[in-house]
Amino acid sequence: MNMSRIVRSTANILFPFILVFGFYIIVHGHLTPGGGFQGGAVAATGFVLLLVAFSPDIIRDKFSFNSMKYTEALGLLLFIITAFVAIALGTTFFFNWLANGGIIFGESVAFGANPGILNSAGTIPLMNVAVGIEVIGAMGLIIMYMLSGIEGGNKE
Amino acid sequence: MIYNLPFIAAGLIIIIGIVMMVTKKNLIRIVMGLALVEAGVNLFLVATGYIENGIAPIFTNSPGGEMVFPTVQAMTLTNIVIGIATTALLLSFVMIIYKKYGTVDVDKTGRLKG
Amino acid sequence: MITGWIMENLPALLLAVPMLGAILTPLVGKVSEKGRNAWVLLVSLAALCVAALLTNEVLSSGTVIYTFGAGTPASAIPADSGGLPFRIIFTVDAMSVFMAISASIVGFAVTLFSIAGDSKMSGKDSFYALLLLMQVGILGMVCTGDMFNFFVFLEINSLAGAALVASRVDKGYAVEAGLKYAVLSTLGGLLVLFAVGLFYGQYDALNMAVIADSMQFGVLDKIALVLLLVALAMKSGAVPMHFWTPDAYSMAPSSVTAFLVVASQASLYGVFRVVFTLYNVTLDYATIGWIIIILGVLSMFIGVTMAIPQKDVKRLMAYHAVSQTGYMLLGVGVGLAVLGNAAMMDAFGMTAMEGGLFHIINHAMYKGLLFLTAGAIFYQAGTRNLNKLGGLGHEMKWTMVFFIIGALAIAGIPPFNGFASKLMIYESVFMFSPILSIIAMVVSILTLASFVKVFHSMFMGPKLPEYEGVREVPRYMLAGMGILALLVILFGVFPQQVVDFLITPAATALVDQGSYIAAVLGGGA
Amino acid sequence: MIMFVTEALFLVFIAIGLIFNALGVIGILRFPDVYTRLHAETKMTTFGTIFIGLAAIIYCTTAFISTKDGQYMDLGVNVIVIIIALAFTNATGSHAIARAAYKSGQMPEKAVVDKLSEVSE
Amino acid sequence: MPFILTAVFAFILYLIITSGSGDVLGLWSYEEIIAGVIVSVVAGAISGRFFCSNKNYRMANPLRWVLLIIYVIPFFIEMARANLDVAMRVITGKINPGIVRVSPGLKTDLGVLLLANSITLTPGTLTVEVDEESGDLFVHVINVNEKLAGKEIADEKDLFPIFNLVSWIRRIAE
Amino acid sequence: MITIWFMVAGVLSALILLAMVRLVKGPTAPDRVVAFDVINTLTVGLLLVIGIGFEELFFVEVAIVYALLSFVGTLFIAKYIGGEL
Amino acid sequence: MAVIETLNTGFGSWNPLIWLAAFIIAIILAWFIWLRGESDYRKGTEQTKPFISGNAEPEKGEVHVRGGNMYWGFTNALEDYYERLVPLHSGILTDYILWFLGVMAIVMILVLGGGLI
Amino acid sequence: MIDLYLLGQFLVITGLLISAVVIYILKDLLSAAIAFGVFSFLLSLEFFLLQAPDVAIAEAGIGAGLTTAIFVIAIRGTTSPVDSGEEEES
Amino acid sequence: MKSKEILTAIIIAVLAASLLLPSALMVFGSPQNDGMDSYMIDNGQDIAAVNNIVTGVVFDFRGFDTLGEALVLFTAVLGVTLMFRRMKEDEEYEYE
Repeated sequence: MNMSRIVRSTANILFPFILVFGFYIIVHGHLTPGGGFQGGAVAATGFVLLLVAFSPDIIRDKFSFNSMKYTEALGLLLFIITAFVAIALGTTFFFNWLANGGIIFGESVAFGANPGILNSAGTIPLMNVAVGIEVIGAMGLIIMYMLSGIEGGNKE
Repeated sequence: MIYNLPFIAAGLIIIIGIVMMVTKKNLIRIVMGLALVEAGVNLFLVATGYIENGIAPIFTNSPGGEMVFPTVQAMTLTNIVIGIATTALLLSFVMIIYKKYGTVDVDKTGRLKG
Repeated sequence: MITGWIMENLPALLLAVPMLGAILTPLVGKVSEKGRNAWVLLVSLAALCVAALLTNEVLSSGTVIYTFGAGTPASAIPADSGGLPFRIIFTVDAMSVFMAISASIVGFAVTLFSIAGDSKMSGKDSFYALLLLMQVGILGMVCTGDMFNFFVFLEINSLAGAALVASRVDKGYAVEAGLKYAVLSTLGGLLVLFAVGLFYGQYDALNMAVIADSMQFGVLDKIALVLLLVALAMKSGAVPMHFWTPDAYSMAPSSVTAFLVVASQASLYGVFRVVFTLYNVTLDYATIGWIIIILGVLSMFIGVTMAIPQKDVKRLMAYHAVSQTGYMLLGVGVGLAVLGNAAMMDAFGMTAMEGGLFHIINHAMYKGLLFLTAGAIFYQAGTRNLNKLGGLGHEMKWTMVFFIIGALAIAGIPPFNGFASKLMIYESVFMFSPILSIIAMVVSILTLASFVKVFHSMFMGPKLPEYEGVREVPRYMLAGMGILALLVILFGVFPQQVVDFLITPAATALVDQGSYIAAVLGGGA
Repeated sequence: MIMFVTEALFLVFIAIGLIFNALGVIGILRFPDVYTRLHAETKMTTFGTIFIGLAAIIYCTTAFISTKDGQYMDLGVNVIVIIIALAFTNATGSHAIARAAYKSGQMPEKAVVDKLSEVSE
Repeated sequence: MPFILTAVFAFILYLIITSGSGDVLGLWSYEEIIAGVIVSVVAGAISGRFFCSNKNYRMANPLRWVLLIIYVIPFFIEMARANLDVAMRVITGKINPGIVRVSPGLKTDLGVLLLANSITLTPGTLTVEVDEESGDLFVHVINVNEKLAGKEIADEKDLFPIFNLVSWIRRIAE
Repeated sequence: MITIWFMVAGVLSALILLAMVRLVKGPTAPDRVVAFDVINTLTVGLLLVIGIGFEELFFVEVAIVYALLSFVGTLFIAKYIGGEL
Repeated sequence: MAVIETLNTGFGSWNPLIWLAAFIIAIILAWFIWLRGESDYRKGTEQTKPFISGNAEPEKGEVHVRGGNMYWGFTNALEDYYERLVPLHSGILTDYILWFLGVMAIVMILVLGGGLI
Repeated sequence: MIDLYLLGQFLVITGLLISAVVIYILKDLLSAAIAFGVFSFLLSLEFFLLQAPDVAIAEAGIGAGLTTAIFVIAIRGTTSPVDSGEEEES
Repeated sequence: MKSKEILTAIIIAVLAASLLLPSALMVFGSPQNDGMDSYMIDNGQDIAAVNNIVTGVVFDFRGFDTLGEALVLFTAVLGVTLMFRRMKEDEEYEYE
């Protein structure tokens, strides 16, 4: 069921900002506290905010179960492919094949205290993004399924 | 001894969780107890890697001192996510059990026996 | 070129192939059902091939080290770290590949069986993905050389197992069994993690070889030992912590049950790995050995006596699984109890351990076969109650033959594989303590008696009117059972070859802590 | 002189923040029913925490002026974000609680007038 | 349109939280700006239809934002005044509560939201329920005097004695 | 200057303990939610204060996450109490 | 001749192939004996009916021995044992957790307290 | 300074233990879930004090937001709609 | 049921003692060994080019754990999906 009009409009306004903040945490995972899981959890909480403020049916029209499943599988696939590329390049599984390479995310970091460069850390930002996508999908799906389990039986 | 506070707290939280799992009758309480045990283990793990007057293992502009151990924090991070996955799965089991049996009392849900 | 890559990255591929398969299974399932079945079979077969290649590699050229994330797979220790590996390292020795190959074989047979056997079920996409994930968990548990990684895979294993056990949600019984399994195994997993934390706090290491190298066996190590030992023994279903076993085994779909046997054996592997590789002679081996022996004897006896009055086929078989786990614990426990004594170790200790380990693979085969036949009966007759069943032998001839093979093997009748391993256990344990050996024989006789009952009430007797329409099961199911039956006969007819090829290296690898440490840390040996 | 003023302002803000937080906590202990407790809770603790945030901003500004470190400015901006988020979410949250409490059947104690009950009946 | 508006707001928030990272305008580095554009495009694509759910683009006008920022000052004064009031009540424990009805006549969601949050954040008043159609608010007041208790629909003056916040909000959001 | 932050932190944590009395006593669930909300707000303040006290400035992000997310928990509980879930 | 290897069990040895050969010989012997049996057996005559001391033959369903009836004697003889053992499998999750923790406590005492021997 | 730090830690840990006990004591399931939320907050604070901001963010995001949500949904899913609200545990 | 409660109390007491023993024996704030972690802190910026060493550990040094953990989450989602799936009309099983 919908909550009151005030809560709904708060959720509407807050949702993009929570999303941006979650993405910020994901993208800055290698510089500041945070990373894929934390940022993904924050962004997923944004979805959960919508689910609680509106009736779950309304949200299910816009983000269907299938699209969330694809999101989750896409994240995991991205993650495991990033690891597989390292094998294809002749090194081991999970080798950080972009670090200190100079191109994308390839700048090396000086030792000691420094504020950090966003364009560093090799595959780690890619994996952060992948895990972030996965966690958003997974958490959203869990809550959506559990909410759907309240309503009726699981027979058609 | 006073410096061991986090360890003691972790141990006590684990014990409270275990007692809750053993003595409570509601299945949701049992899952809550499990979540408490897990929180205690997390606290124990993080406390293991703490160094006195250490700083967080993140390099920034501010001049650092000795840094706290990072591995154990990574482990705790992993365990937190595993914990929410477990809790979600267990609670959905409990919901299905309620839907089929009509009760979540642990004494009445034990239908497989012998 | 490609073969070179594959050969170099075998341990990673062993896990990565089923992982990729599991992730893609729901996506493929959206496209077509047939394609998904083919995909799952393909992935399972690929995993089996990788496991076979890895087995060959390890048995021919020694322990394989694989370092995740390093420049080259074998560089376990970076040059300037002072001899400490800090990445995750897979240490695949003979014991690991022994478990991996048996898990892969059963996994393939189970997948084959479930394509036809569970065709009535909805939600097959998730089902297959979870089956593959469970295989990932088992393979990861047996291959890893890192304590925390072991915990992670233990958790994958138990969560996937619990979800599969609960997959028949229509009446709620299966969910109850799944809940019990999940709660107990999660609690066990958390206690394992606590023990890992204890190791970390003392040695600042997570690698098993490093921990084993610096083990001092202080009070904290003892606590960690007890936590690991009891939690993993519970997961493997030893009496008196076996209560979840009959519930979970009887309520899961049959194909899953056959795989759950392997899952609990992976936990048994964990027990052995902890006591032998992690602690070895530093630990109070007589005490731990006797504890394991007592657990084993209790499991054997209580398991089989509880099995006799059962009315549900799968519940009966589940109690037999508990009972057979006792044999493995007994064999390896005897080996542990004389670990420090070289003369006794030579005389019978190694044989007892070989018998116990041989029983692991044998048990995986014949118990998997038996559960699959039970699943076939359930598929056709729609019930598992022994009081209602009867006269099925007239129509289901092949199933009956497979059941006979499995039943004779579990009862230890020659020439099937159960006899070979049981003979090794009887004779070596007799030299250690005659009473234990006699108990083991009595249990074997009771096992035979109980399976005679099952055979009689399922297949014998006149055709019953309510089972008029019963036919032989589809070919996929027969193929799944046939693979396991063939292996049962092969292992029974050529036991010495199997022992020489797989079991003796595994037992040696398990006992020889020094070479395990040397393989990771270099130097020595 | 400026140093002194900022320091004094800083201390005053912190004192206000702490006092209001304390009053809020005392309020939820003393008031009789949910609605009045919400009055104490939302406003006072939000007000107090906002003042603590303002003190943090003052601290950051002085530190930024003296050290020219960009991170201090980052911190100050983030504190503003926190204050806005806190005010927004706390207000909506306490509205949600009050509405839920009313729906679950808890009537305000000692109420002089209750227009809502006339409407809902 | 909803997409662009949301993306712009998302980008502004991103710039605010990453300020002080580099040299562009003395505040941001190029990488941050590129990442910010990507992030805000994604966020806008996902959340545009929620952020601008009622197809009403009044708030795209920057003048309204200036007003909103100025609005903070009278609101803060009101808040401080009422805070002292409730602080006295916490200490003395003298309360006289009741629920009254306010009919501000605001139409938009944002207007109702702003007013309700202002009422809630002002100590002594608490929005309990909102009428879905008319936007009437039911306010729990900690101190209801005789005059207020008698009225069927309360005035804004009773809730905000110093400034007329409702007209401010009307100017911002309507 | 740093010591002040830690003193403030001490006072705030004492206030949290005090607010817990309502959590224990609160006769109904809505009362406990009020305590939940108070502790929530105070914790945000505490995180802010400690973050500045440690002189590690990025710690403040934790506080932002907190302020944004604990709202969701409150909403869920409120929705449950209101019988709308 | 690697195929005909015997299994060394430490104490003795066992060769499955020799056993199998003996088994096959025994089957062949049994077949011979069966061949020498009477050849005037006909289906559908009085010969196939069981002879139960002149009593009437019961219906087929009644003859069938159900699974629950078997080993009644065994379980009845060990009734005391089963009456203690079966209630332990109470089906209650809390009891199961308690058993797990109890075994852990016992082993903890044994290991920390110096051991069995 | 170090003593003040210890004092803060002492207070937080006391709160942690109290809320853990409160979860155990409370009869009402929903109240226990609320207490679990409070426990989660304080645990996050303790991680923060132990210099683990990553873990603190994770605990804040997952523990405070999502775990509470899941528990509340499960409590709703295991009580019949008729007697929702104040339901005493048997 | 009195004896069961006493037994429970004894078990809990033993476990409590053994789980609280580490807190007495381990020293908080000064770990006994620091080989692995100090190596990570010193070389993390070289090897993985990260400033946040924890992220470096999570995604580079112990990346495989992270994959496993993502798979745990995936497993939980699949399990929940399996639980709340819509079953076929005729999907019934005998449990006897």
